[in-house]
Amino acid sequence: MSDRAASTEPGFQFADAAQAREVSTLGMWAFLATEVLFFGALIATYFNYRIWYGDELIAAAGHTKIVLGTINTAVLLTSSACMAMAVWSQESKARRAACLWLAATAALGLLFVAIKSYEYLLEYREHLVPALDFDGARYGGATELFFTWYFCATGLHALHLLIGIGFVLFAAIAIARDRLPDGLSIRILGLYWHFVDIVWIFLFPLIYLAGRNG
Amino acid sequence: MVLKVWLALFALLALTTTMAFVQLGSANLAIALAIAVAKAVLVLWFFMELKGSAGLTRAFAAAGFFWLLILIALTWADYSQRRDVRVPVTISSPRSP
Amino acid sequence: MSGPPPRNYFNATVGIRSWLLTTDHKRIALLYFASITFFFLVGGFAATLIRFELVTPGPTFASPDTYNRLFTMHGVIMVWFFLIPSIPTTMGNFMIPLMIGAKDLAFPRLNLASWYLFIAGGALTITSLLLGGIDTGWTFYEPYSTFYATGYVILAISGIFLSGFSSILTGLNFIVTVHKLRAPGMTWYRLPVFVWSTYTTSVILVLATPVLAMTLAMLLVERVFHVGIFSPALGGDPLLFQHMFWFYSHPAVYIMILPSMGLISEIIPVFSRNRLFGYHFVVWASIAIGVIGFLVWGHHMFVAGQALFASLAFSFLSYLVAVPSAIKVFNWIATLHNGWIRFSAPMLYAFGFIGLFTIGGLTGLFLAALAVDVHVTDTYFVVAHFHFIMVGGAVMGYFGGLHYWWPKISGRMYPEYWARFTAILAFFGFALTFTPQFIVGYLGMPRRYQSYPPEFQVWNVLSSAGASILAVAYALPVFYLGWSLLKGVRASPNPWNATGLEWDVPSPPPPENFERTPDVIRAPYQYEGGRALPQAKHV
Amino acid sequence: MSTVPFWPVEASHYAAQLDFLFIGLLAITGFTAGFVFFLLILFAARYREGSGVERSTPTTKTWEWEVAWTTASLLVFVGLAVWGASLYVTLYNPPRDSLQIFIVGKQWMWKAEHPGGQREINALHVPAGRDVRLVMASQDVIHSFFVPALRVKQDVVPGRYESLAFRADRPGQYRIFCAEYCGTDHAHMGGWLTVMEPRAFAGWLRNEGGHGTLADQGAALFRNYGCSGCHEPGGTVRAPPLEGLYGNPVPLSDGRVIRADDSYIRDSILLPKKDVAAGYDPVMPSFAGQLNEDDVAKLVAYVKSLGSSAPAGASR
Repeated sequence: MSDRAASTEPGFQFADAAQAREVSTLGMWAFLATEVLFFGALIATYFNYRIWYGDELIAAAGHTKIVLGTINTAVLLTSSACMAMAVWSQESKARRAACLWLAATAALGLLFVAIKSYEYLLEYREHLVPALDFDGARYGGATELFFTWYFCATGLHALHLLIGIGFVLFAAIAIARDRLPDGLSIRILGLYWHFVDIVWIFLFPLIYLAGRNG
Repeated sequence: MVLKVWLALFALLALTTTMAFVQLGSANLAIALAIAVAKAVLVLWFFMELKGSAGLTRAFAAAGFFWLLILIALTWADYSQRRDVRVPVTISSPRSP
Repeated sequence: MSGPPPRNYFNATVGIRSWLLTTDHKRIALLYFASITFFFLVGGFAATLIRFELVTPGPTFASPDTYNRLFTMHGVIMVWFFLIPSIPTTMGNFMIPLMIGAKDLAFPRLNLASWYLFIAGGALTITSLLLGGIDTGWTFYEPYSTFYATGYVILAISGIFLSGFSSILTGLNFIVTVHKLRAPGMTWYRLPVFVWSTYTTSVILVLATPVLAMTLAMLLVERVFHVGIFSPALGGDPLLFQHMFWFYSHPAVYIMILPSMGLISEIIPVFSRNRLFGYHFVVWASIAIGVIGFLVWGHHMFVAGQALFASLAFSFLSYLVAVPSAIKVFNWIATLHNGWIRFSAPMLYAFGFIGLFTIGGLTGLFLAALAVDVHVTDTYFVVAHFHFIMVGGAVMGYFGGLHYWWPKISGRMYPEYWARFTAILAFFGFALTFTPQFIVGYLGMPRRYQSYPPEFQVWNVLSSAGASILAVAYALPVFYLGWSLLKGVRASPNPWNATGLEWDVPSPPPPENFERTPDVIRAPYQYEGGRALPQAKHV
Repeated sequence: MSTVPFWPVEASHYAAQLDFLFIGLLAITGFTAGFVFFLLILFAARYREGSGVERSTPTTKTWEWEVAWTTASLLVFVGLAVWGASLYVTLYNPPRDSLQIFIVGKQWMWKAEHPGGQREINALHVPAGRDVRLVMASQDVIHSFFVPALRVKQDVVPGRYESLAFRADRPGQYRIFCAEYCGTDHAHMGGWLTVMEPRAFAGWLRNEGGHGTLADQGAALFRNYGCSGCHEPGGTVRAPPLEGLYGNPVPLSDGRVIRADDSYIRDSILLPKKDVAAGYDPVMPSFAGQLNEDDVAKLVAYVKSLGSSAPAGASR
C-alpha cells in the first residue's frame, strides 16, 4: 500500500477515538435517513392508493394472515431488545454476554424470516402471488395491486433483515474470537437493526391491521 | 431499562392489534398509525440511544422522517383533490373522499 | 524547474494498484475527473448527432427509432453520469478537505467504494447503449417504459440505480466531514461558500436519491414480472410514477446548479479583489434553495392530469424557489462594486455563468406561470430553459472552477489566452444554440421530435450551427489543459493571491494535505484594498 | 410559409389573452435581465484592475440592499403567479352547453368521433365561435393533445378520461401535435384542426354522414355484448336499471353517493367491482379485455341517450 506513513492505517484523519465514534454514528444516522426515504417511497405509494381505493385495499388486506403478522412483530421487537442488550454489554466489556445476546438477536431474526416464508407459502397456495399465478377472477378490484405492493415491501424488508443477520453473526464471531479491535463498538450495527425493526413497525399496521375493519 | 421498554412495546402491540378489530371506519388507520409512531419513538429514544445523544444526531434522525412527510403531504394534495375537479361542470361528480 | 519535483500526492506512490486502491480524496477526485470527462464526451457526441439530425425537417440520417435512442442516451448520460457527479465528486472531493483544514474525508474507503459503484453503473449503462440503447427518454414515463419500450431498459435502469447509490455515499461522506472534521477555529460562518453549497447539495443528494432508487426498482419489478404498481391495467396510476420521479428529479437539478453557484461565489471575490457581498445571505440562499427545492416538483405535471388544487400550490411554491436564486445573482453583481476586476479565464466563465443563468432562471418564471406552462411545456421552450440553466450555468461554472483550481490540482498553470478565447467562444456558441430554441418552442415545436413541420427549419438550422461552435469550445480545454500538464509553467502555492486554506499548501498538495492542522483565524474572502488576508495562520 | 414565423398565430380569444400574459412576463423578465446585464458591464468596465477610479471603502452593512431586492422579487413573483393561475382556471370550467367530441389517442394516431357518428383520423373539424369540449382517452401509453394556435395542451393518461375545453374563434387550419413522448412515430402523430364557419361545419357534418349516431352504435354494442340480458327490464339477473341514470346521484353499496358521470359509467364497464350500486351484489363481469376505448365511448353515449337530467344539448 502507499507509504504515506502518517496516513495509511484507517482513522488517521480523526483527532482521537471519541471523534471516530461520533463520526461513525453520524454516518450511520445519515445512511438511515436514506433508508427511511427508500422505504418511504413504498409507504407513500400505499397512502396514495389508499386515498383512491380505500375500501378495496381494506378488502384485499383481509386476505393477510394477522396471527402470523402479530407473532412476527413480537419476534422482531424482542430481537431489537436483544440487540440493545448486546450493545450495552459489549460497551461494558462483558464479551461473553455480548456474544450470547447477539446470537439471540440473529436467532430471532431467522425465526422472523422463517415465519415470513411460511406466510408466503400460504399466500402462494391461495393464488395470491401476482407474478406467478394470481387468481384474477376470484380477487377482483385492487387486490392484485395491493399484493404487488405487499410483496415489494415485505420482500425488501426481508432482504434488509437477512443482510442484518449476516452482520450480526459476523460481529458475534468476531467478539467470540476477540478479533474486534477494542474501541470499535457494535453501536452502528445496533442502529441498523433497530431501524429495520422500525420499518416493520410501520408496515405491520398498513398490511395486517388495515384488513380487519373492512 | 431495556426490559421496561420491551414490555411497553409489547403492550402497544397488543393494544394496536385489539384496536384493529373495533369498527371505527377511517379512524382505524389513524389510531394504528399513532400507535406505530409511539412504538417507533420508543425504539428510537431508548434502543437507538437518541436520549443520550447530541442534538445533531437527533436532527439527522428527524430529517429522514420529515422529508418523507413532505413527499406524502404534497402527493396527498394531488390525490385527494383529483377525481371530481377534472370532470367539467355539466356532469361534475362530487365524490366524497 | 530545478531538481526533482517535491513529494506530492501525485508521485507519493506509483503503480496502477496504488491508484485503484487509493483512499486519498485527491486521487479519487482525479479518478472521478477522468470518468466524468469520458461520459461528458459520450453525451456531447450524442448531442451533436441530435443537432445534426434536426438540420432538416425530415429524416437527415437517423431513423425515428435511432433518434429516440440518441436523445434518451444524451439525457441519461448527461444527467446521471456527468451533471450530477461533476462538481461534487471532482472539485468537491479534492477541495473540501483542503478548504476546511482536514487531512481527508470522514470515510475514505467509502469514498473509493462510491467511485467503484459509479464505474459499475456507468459500465451497465454503456453496455445497454452498445447493445442497442433505450428509447424511453431520460424520464422513463410509465406505461411506455414498462410495457411498450423495446430497448435494454432493465440494464440501463440498473446502471442508474448503482450511480444513484454512488452519489448517496458521496453526499453522506461530505455531510459528516463538514460537520465533524473542520479545523479548529473554522466555525460555520467561516466556511467558504463552495463548502456550504456542496454541503447543501449533499443533503439534497442524500434525501432525494433514495426515492429515485425505489421508483426505478418498482419500474424494474413491473417490467420484469409484467405486474403493475403504476400500470393502469391493474388500476395503478402512471402519475404516481411521475410524482415520485420528479420528487427526485427537481431537487436533482438543484444538485446540478448549487455547486456551480458555490464556485462562482469563490471565483468572483478572488478576481475582483473584493469581499463577497452579503456572505450570510448567499449562504442562507443556498440552504433555502435546497429545502424549497423539495416542494416544487409538481410544476412538471401541470398538464399531466394533476388536480387543480395541487397545480396551484406547486405553481406558487415554484415562484418562491426563484427568490433565493435572485438574491444570489444580485449579491454577485454587488461584489463587483468597488473591486479591482481582472478578466482571467475563471472570471470570464463566471461572467458567462451570471449572464446565462439569469436568463435561464427568468425563463423559469414563464414555466411556473400555469397558463403559459400549458402552452410551452414539452416544447423546445422547456428544452432551452433547462439547457440555459444546466449547460449555461452548471457547465460554465464547472469549467470556471476547473480553471480556477487547475494550478492547485495539477501544479501547472493553464495557458491564459487559450482559456480566455475558449470561455468567450463557449458563451457565444451557447447563445446561438439555445436562444433560437426559445422562439421555436413558443411557436409550438414539441420536444423529442425527429421530424418537424418545415416552417420551424430556420431556427433549427441556427441552433445546429451554434451547437457546432459549442462543440469546439468544449473540445479545446481537453487539448490545452492536457498540454499544460506537460509543458505548463509550474504553479506557485497561491497563483491568484487568494485567501482560502487550500492556497496555503503547496500545489500539488502532499498526500497528508497539512503538516500541522491550520488554526483558522478569519472568515474567507477578506480583501483589504485589494490585499488578501489569509484565513489561517500556521503555527 | 415563405416568411420565417416568429410569433404563433392566434386562433382564439384565449390565445390572445395568453400572449398578453407572455408579453407581460417577457417585459418584466427582460427589464430585470437588462438591469443585471447593465450593472455587470458597468461594474466590469468601471472597476477593472487598471482604472484609477476612486474606490470608497466598501459598504459593510448590506442588509438594506438584501431586504430591498428580496421583497421586490417576492412581490413581482407573487403577482405573476396569480396572473398565470387566473388564466389557467378559466380552462377548467367550460360552459355547460359545449359540443362534446370524443378523442382516442392510440400509438401514433388521433381518432376523433363526433356525437353524430362522423369519424376522423389525425384530423378534427370544429365550428368557429362555439365552445368545444374534447373528452379524451388513450388506448396504450400517455399521449398529449396539443394545438399551438389555441395555446392548449392536455396529457391523455390511459385508464382515465381527460377533458380539454377550448373555443376556436378564427376559421382556418391549425396544426395538431402529440406533445408527450409515446414511441417511434411520436413525431408523426399529428394532423390538422380545421375551424369552419358554423354553416360550413353543419354542411361538412351532413356530407360526412357517418354510420348512425354514437348512441345508435352504442345500442348495437349493448345488445351483442349481452348487457341488455341483465340491464333491460325482465332480464335474467337482477341489475340496476340504466334509464334516467345519467347525471343523477347513485347510492353505492359502501354508503358513498356519487353522480353517474362519464367516468363512473366507464369504470363500471371496465372495473365493475369498484363502485357497486347499493342493493346489488358485485356479479357483473369486467369487459376490460374485450372492449376498446371507442366501444366504451359508444356505450357511454348510449346510456346517456336513455334519458338524463343534464340539459339535452350535450349529446344530440
